[in-house]
Amino acid sequence: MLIFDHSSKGRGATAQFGPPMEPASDLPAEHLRSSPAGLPEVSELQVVRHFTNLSRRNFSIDTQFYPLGSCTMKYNPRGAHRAASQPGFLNRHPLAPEAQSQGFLACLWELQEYLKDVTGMKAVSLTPMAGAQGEFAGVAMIRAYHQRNGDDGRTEILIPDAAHGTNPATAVMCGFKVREVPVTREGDVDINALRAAVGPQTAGLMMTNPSTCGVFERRIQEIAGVVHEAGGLLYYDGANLNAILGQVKPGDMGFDVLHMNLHKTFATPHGGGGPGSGPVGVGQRLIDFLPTPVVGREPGPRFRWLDEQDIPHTIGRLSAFMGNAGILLRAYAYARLLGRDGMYRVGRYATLNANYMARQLEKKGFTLAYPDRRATHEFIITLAKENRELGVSAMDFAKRLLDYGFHAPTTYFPLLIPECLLIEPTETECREEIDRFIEAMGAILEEARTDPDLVRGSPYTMPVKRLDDVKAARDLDLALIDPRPAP
Amino acid sequence: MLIFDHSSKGRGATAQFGPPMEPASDLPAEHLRSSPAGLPEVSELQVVRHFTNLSRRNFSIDTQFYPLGSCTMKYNPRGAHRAASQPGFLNRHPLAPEAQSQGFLACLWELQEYLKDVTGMKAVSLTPMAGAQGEFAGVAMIRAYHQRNGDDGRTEILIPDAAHGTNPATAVMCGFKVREVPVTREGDVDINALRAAVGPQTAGLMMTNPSTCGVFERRIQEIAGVVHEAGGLLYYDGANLNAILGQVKPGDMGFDVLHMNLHKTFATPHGGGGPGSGPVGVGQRLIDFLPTPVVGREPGPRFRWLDEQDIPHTIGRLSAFMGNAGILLRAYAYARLLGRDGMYRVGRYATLNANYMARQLEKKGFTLAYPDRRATHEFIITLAKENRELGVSAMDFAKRLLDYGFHAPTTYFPLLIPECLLIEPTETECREEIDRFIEAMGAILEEARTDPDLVRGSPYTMPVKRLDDVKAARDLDLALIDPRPAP
Amino acid sequence: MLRTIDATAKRNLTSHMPFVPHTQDDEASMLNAIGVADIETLFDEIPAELRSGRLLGVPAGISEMAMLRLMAERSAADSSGISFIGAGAYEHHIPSVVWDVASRGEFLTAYTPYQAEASQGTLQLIYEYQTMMSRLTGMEVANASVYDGASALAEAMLMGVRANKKSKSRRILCAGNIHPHYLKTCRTIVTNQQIEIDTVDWSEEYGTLSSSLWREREDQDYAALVVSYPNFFGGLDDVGKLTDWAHDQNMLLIAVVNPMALGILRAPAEWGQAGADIVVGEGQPFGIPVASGGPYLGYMCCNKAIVRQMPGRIIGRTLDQDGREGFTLTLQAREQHIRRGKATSNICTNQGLLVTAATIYLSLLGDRGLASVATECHNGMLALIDKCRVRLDIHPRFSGPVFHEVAFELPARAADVLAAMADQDVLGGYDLGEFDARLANCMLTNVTETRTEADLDRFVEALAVALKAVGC
Amino acid sequence: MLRTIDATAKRNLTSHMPFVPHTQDDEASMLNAIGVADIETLFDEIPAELRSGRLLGVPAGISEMAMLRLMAERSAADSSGISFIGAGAYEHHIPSVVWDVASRGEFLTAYTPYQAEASQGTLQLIYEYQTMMSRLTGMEVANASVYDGASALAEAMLMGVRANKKSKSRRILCAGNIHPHYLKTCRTIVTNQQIEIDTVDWSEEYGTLSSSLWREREDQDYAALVVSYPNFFGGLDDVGKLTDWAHDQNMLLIAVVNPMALGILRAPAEWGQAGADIVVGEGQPFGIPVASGGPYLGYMCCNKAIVRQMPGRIIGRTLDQDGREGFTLTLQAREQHIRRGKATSNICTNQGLLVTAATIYLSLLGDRGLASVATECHNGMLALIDKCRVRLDIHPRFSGPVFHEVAFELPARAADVLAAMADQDVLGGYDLGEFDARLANCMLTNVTETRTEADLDRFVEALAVALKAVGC
Ligand SMILES: Cc1ncc(COP(=O)(O)O)c(C=O)c1O
Ligand SMILES: Cc1ncc(COP(=O)(O)O)c(C=O)c1O
Repeated sequence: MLIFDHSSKGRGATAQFGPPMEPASDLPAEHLRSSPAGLPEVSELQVVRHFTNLSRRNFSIDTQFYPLGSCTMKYNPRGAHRAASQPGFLNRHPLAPEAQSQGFLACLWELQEYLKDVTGMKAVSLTPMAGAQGEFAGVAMIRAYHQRNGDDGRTEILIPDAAHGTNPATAVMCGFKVREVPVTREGDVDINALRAAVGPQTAGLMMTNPSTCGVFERRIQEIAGVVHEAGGLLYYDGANLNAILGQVKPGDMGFDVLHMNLHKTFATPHGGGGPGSGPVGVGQRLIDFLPTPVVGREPGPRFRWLDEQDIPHTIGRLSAFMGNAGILLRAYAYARLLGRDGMYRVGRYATLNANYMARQLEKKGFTLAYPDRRATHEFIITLAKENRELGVSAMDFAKRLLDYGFHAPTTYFPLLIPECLLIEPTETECREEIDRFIEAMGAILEEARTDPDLVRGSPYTMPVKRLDDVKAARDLDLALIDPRPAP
Repeated sequence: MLIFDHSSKGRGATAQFGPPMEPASDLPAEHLRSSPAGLPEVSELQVVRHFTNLSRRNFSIDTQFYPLGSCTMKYNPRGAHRAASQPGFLNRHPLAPEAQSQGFLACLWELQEYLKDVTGMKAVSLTPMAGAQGEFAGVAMIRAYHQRNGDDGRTEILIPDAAHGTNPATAVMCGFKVREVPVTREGDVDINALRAAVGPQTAGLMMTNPSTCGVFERRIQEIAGVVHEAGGLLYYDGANLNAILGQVKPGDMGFDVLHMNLHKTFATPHGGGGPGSGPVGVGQRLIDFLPTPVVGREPGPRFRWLDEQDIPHTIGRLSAFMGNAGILLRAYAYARLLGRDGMYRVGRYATLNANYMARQLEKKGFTLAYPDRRATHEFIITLAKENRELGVSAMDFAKRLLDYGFHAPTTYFPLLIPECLLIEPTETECREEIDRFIEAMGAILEEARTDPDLVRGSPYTMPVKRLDDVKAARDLDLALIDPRPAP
Repeated sequence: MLRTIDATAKRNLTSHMPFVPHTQDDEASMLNAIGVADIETLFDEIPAELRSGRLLGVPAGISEMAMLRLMAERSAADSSGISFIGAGAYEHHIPSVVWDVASRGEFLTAYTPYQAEASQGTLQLIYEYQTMMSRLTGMEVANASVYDGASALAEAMLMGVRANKKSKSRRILCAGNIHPHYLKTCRTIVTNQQIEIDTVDWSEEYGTLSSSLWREREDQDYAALVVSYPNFFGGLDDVGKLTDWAHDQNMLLIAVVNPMALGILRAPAEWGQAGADIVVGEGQPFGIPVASGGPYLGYMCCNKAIVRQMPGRIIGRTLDQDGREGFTLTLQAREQHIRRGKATSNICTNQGLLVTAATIYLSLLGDRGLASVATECHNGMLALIDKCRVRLDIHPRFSGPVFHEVAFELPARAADVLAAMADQDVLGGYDLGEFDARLANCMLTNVTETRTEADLDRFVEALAVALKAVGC
Repeated sequence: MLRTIDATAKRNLTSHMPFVPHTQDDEASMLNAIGVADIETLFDEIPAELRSGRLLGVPAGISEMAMLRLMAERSAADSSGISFIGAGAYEHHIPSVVWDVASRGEFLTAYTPYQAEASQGTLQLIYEYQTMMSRLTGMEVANASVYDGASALAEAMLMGVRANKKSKSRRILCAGNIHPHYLKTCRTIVTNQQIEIDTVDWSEEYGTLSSSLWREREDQDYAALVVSYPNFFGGLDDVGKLTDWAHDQNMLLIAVVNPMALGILRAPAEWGQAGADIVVGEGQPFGIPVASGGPYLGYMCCNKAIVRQMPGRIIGRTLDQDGREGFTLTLQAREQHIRRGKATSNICTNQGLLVTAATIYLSLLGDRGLASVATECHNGMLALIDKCRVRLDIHPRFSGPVFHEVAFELPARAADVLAAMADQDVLGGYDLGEFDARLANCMLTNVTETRTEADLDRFVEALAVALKAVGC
């Protein structure tokens, strides 16, 4: 039932608003609503019950293992959530004077410092509101840099073909053309192809390392050399920074600019689709272009906002205020909880879990996409053989896992690996849980062999069975039309 | 799986405590623990996931209609919960000086005043921690009263046989003998039997009105006369005060002392078995005996604790501090939200819902225990006929309701009505929900006729099927023995 | 806006009914189905002269917004500085997980788990709680809570009288150094059943029970001996000897124990030769805020031999029809809803939600965590004692080990000193003059792991200023 | 206790790993299964010279207790008095239900609902949200959020350029009286695609767009006209005329609307003859705290005709294999994960949790509630204007109706007056001198339903004192 189905004319959660009032008489008639909008009219209990029960129709980290590759579904400490929910933070207006904001600004300034250290960058701006906006800021800075150098012919961004969809989409949003660079069968960027692709039109290269193939790009220094020699800059998609947290710094690999996904690496909850936070870090060359606002520190110490007056070449603002401020506070709290040793462990145990799982799945008979490589924090299996021989696809495996009480791994990404599952266990899952997942995968493989229809028909235990996506896109039903109240 | 099954030696939620330390060297060895207790060793994520998933194995008001008679499962406003969770209340030590407690004391004092008004009593003490403790306080006051009057021969408490189990248990805890008074076929106390039962040995009568039969005791004034004439006092079990909130006051009916269940009438959440709060109210005769502490007000106004110095004949303390203080704050917040008009509506709409449901169930073919009476906030159906003719018991109906997504009504209470269900919809349920319940009852009746085994074998959709209670009591397993760590 | 509290009084009743979902149409059609003209008619069995008028003692309703504003103001009025008061309620760190999870609607708004199949969450949780408490105390069994520590002790006394097979006595011998409110509560409750409580005085030197004193009670036929661990002064009585002596005297040994202390201190099951018989106490230290005094939870443990004398709910593990493990209320024949006048107690609603919090707390802490917290408390206390000694020449009143709470002897009336500290927003402790006139110059001060070095220094400074203020 | 921040640095790493559950045995057996000797070996594909040392810029880890204490201190430092600042973020009452339910683990810790069958909760909720937003604005379709109001407008501009079938222009005409940060954000974003933004000035008398001014832009081939409702000064432009004019000029009309205003003000779909084409804005007023600026949510609505140009996630209702209703992500061919470089936007993670809160908020309020809140805000503003007029002879800078926010003209620099008010713990508003030097003596002040009569009086008094302080 939709919340609208609970609605009854005249009902209401009337502890939440005052008695009916006359509309203000000073407002001209042409500015007044002509009829009620048709929001639900329900009691407070109906609201609580409806949405509580809706929540129970979700999988989540708090209820299930959720090995969604590239998405880093790890434990979101409740303490960080509470820290950011302190009344002083929640009630602070974003435009409150700096004198009334020193606590908040101190957190942000320190977070900038930590992020500089873990990335090996020279400066950080926290304002981007998700990974994709961080990418945007980064690529816009690359554009601004070339422009300021009068280097107008640099119209192309190079991107490995395995890259996340936001990379090419971002490049285009920033007015660039995208040129894809192939990846070798070992999962590395094809350096020869890269050499062939660079040129005076190259504004930069966007890549991530470890790559979306779940392996570490071994020749990263060489790649950086090629791009830099061609006059381009290197962009690091740090969505998966957790893989290398405390192990290796993008700045040391030669990257000029990066974003990181605090909602992944720094464990802020994903909220069923956000909010996130995608700070950008830059090396010396791009420092003048950072998006505003940034937090500065003056002797005292006194913290203050830096804006276009302080960073005259800034690419500008990306939001009305300071990005997803509350997520920054959560990330800060998480950073304090972990500390340097805790961060160091993130990459290590995430990697241990992934390698363990990869090997155990291989022993169960699954095919690793890159069997000769170390897994990083994630790895890929390909079910091309199962699909061919048994007619059971990666999607079928994914759906069947739901019945076993596990969220499915990422399916069909990266696109270049057929019938793949990208699996990321994260460091916060314990060995027993990982073993249970491996057992479930083994059991499904057995089912696929003995009763493939069972797997193809799954899931069976969810609130719905497989949905008709084609119908959804064809008979667009994006908002409930009826019942609507009469004017 | 039990939380202990997730345990692994050396694991821990180590953000929550410091590093291992040497035990204090000043403590003599004979005072030190000899071996670890064997608490679970689990990660923070494991704790969150385990208990989140456990919670999902419960029915609750927030997720289901829960028409449990006498228990008043109505909406628990989240605002009241938030109000009581203000830091000033949560962090206030119970022994903080009065000067640092004026906000808290003001709430309690006002709550005392409201409760006096709604019950028609002269004074209220908030300290009892649940209904049963309120009963205890009330009956202890009756005892103290007779004792102070030198009236030592009053050794008996009269109780209608339909009464809640806490009534006789309380009388015995207070050192009284219990004499039961029968209830007529119409649900009223049998006045002739009462007249025959009273005497110089009568300390008092405990009853509730509306009674546990779900009907209003019409001759309450006469009953009060009989008991008072015999020298006894009248105790009102106000667990179900919600039935008459704003409609009629126990004080006006002739009661001398009462308790009320704030966790029912004042909508504080039941917490899976508490906490509750059972304030007592008294008429003039018992004012000197109130349990301490009570909140007093002096000009200023300044609030202060009244204790045995102020109430020298008090029966004394009932807890280490001030009862279930946080529940009192929730009840106070609820009282403020409702106000006088809101309280008035509680009794009225609870009664409307119950009468509607009773009539509709009757139309579906169910037998009301008291078909010729008005229902109050609750009513009873008896499935004696169904049990006889179809072999389907009240318990079977109750269990089958779970499969339909409804919590079962109270079963087999009051004991004198065979195969009964005591049903209390409460005022916060909307008509549609009540209709759905009626439909479900009708459907089960149909099932009972066509496929009684289906009903008898229910529930089917819960985490477990019917449990072996006999085994539970015979092979007592009250705590997990293994695995226990070696010393 | 400008919604003054009484503006709401003017609301149209039928269009503005917080928490009542009925529309005018609903009401009309429901009345119609019942066959009455109005709601008033549904009350026609109530003698008309009894119908009450408006509740003039109750103010008009206000919105949640106005109510929260009011409550925030009241709460702010009570938010004063830092507290070192313990005396039965202790401010420990509460992991955020505890209440985030315990407040989930499915825990918060469920009833007592009468319908086992629809309450496996709560039931399993209580079983886990019972296991944890029994492991901590070393006893075989725990119940699902009683109201609080004080009433738990009263129930333990009643239980002790019932359970003692070797004595028919209705007298209890109780340590004089237990929490005074516990003693008062017990008197209120047990005297109604003609049970007498005698107390044993404490030693002026150690604060513990002086053996000469309790030896005087030899052979006097008591049903049980009650000892507190730590005692009210934070001190540690010789519980081993006391237990053996009690058993020797055919008394049961009832232990009142701060369960946090059991993170490092000896489990009551291991006291003396045979261990304690009944262990009770206040579970508040396990994840429950001090919150003006409640709700907390009384815990209660014993061995299987006497479990049928235990009051309160008990959960058992059993099997369902398909042989699957499940949990259910058991031994209900002890309880009022089955046994009525013959029940072990009248208790019905207990402290379920607090059990939930305590269970989550103990799961997070584990043995290591509990030991760590208890040790930090203890070390903090030692550090404070040291600071007071070095900087102020202020010393504990009693000799002997303490756990996280100590009676300081002051050169002036504790009431005055505490008032002068409170003026500096430091609540320095509990005035022991209220406990016993002999201790009018003593205050009982507590330190938990939540107190930092800076907090302790603040205490010492406030005490220094206060001592000057009262002329020392 | 006495746990200083760096004490934790000394912790034994393997026994003290917050959030990492591995025991030493786990680690050993897992390494064994992999066939390596240690974790270090798993990183052997990384060139050794790249391995980083310790993160010396990051402090040692601390416990949750210490972290919360630190954060409480920082938050306390920022808790100052009462705020009348609006300017795009408004402090409304948030019913307790909103975050109690939105913070449930199943909402809070789920990912984007890619696996529809295991995400029906979030998916249905978003469908309900889409319905509510489309009904409020009168548009046919809403997406599942973009980042915030400002970035929503930037996306709307890009979408406007793509969707305008009648014009190939890459120029946008934008009202000069929109939020200045919105304008800046749009410039940052759209100029990369060679899109130009021209602004139209506002009337010195009314603060609204002067028709003479925008008439000067006739026939200049813009892709879209952007208007703000209310405008940055709280005023109400003649959106009907503007819409008709824009359509006349083959421009799309992009409306930036405070959705709370729609509780009483006209829905954009009904502006002029044909209504707005794209409606965007900041959803923060719907149950989201001002919280230092975020996370909020940008909302975005349009009609079906151009939905394929809309960025962001969109949920559709469909059927499952058994014909049961269900919800799923749809029109994914617009999105980066399918369309990559050809997507309508690069947006991926959006503001799901805030959508959850807003949906619960709107369910609680309904039409009546929203109208009531909007009216209370409005009446409060009128009352404040009146008080300032009567008591201080202070008047609005502009004539004409306002919604819940007003530009006051002061007899001194607003910056100075505001600073003097802040000294009294009253944040009186936003210094309009920062917006435009012509308004250096003006402050933008907001009143919501959370402000009582007493609050307004406090504002007036603080303003009176401040005016004296700056010498007026
Ligand atoms: C590799 C990679 N890059 C970029 C992104 C985009 O980040 P966001 O969703 O925060 O915009 C993601 C997240 O899905 C990602 O996995
Ligand atoms: C009629 C009646 N009396 C007394 C009680 C006892 O109240 P409590 O459970 O709060 O002790 C109850 C509650 O179950 C009840 O329904």
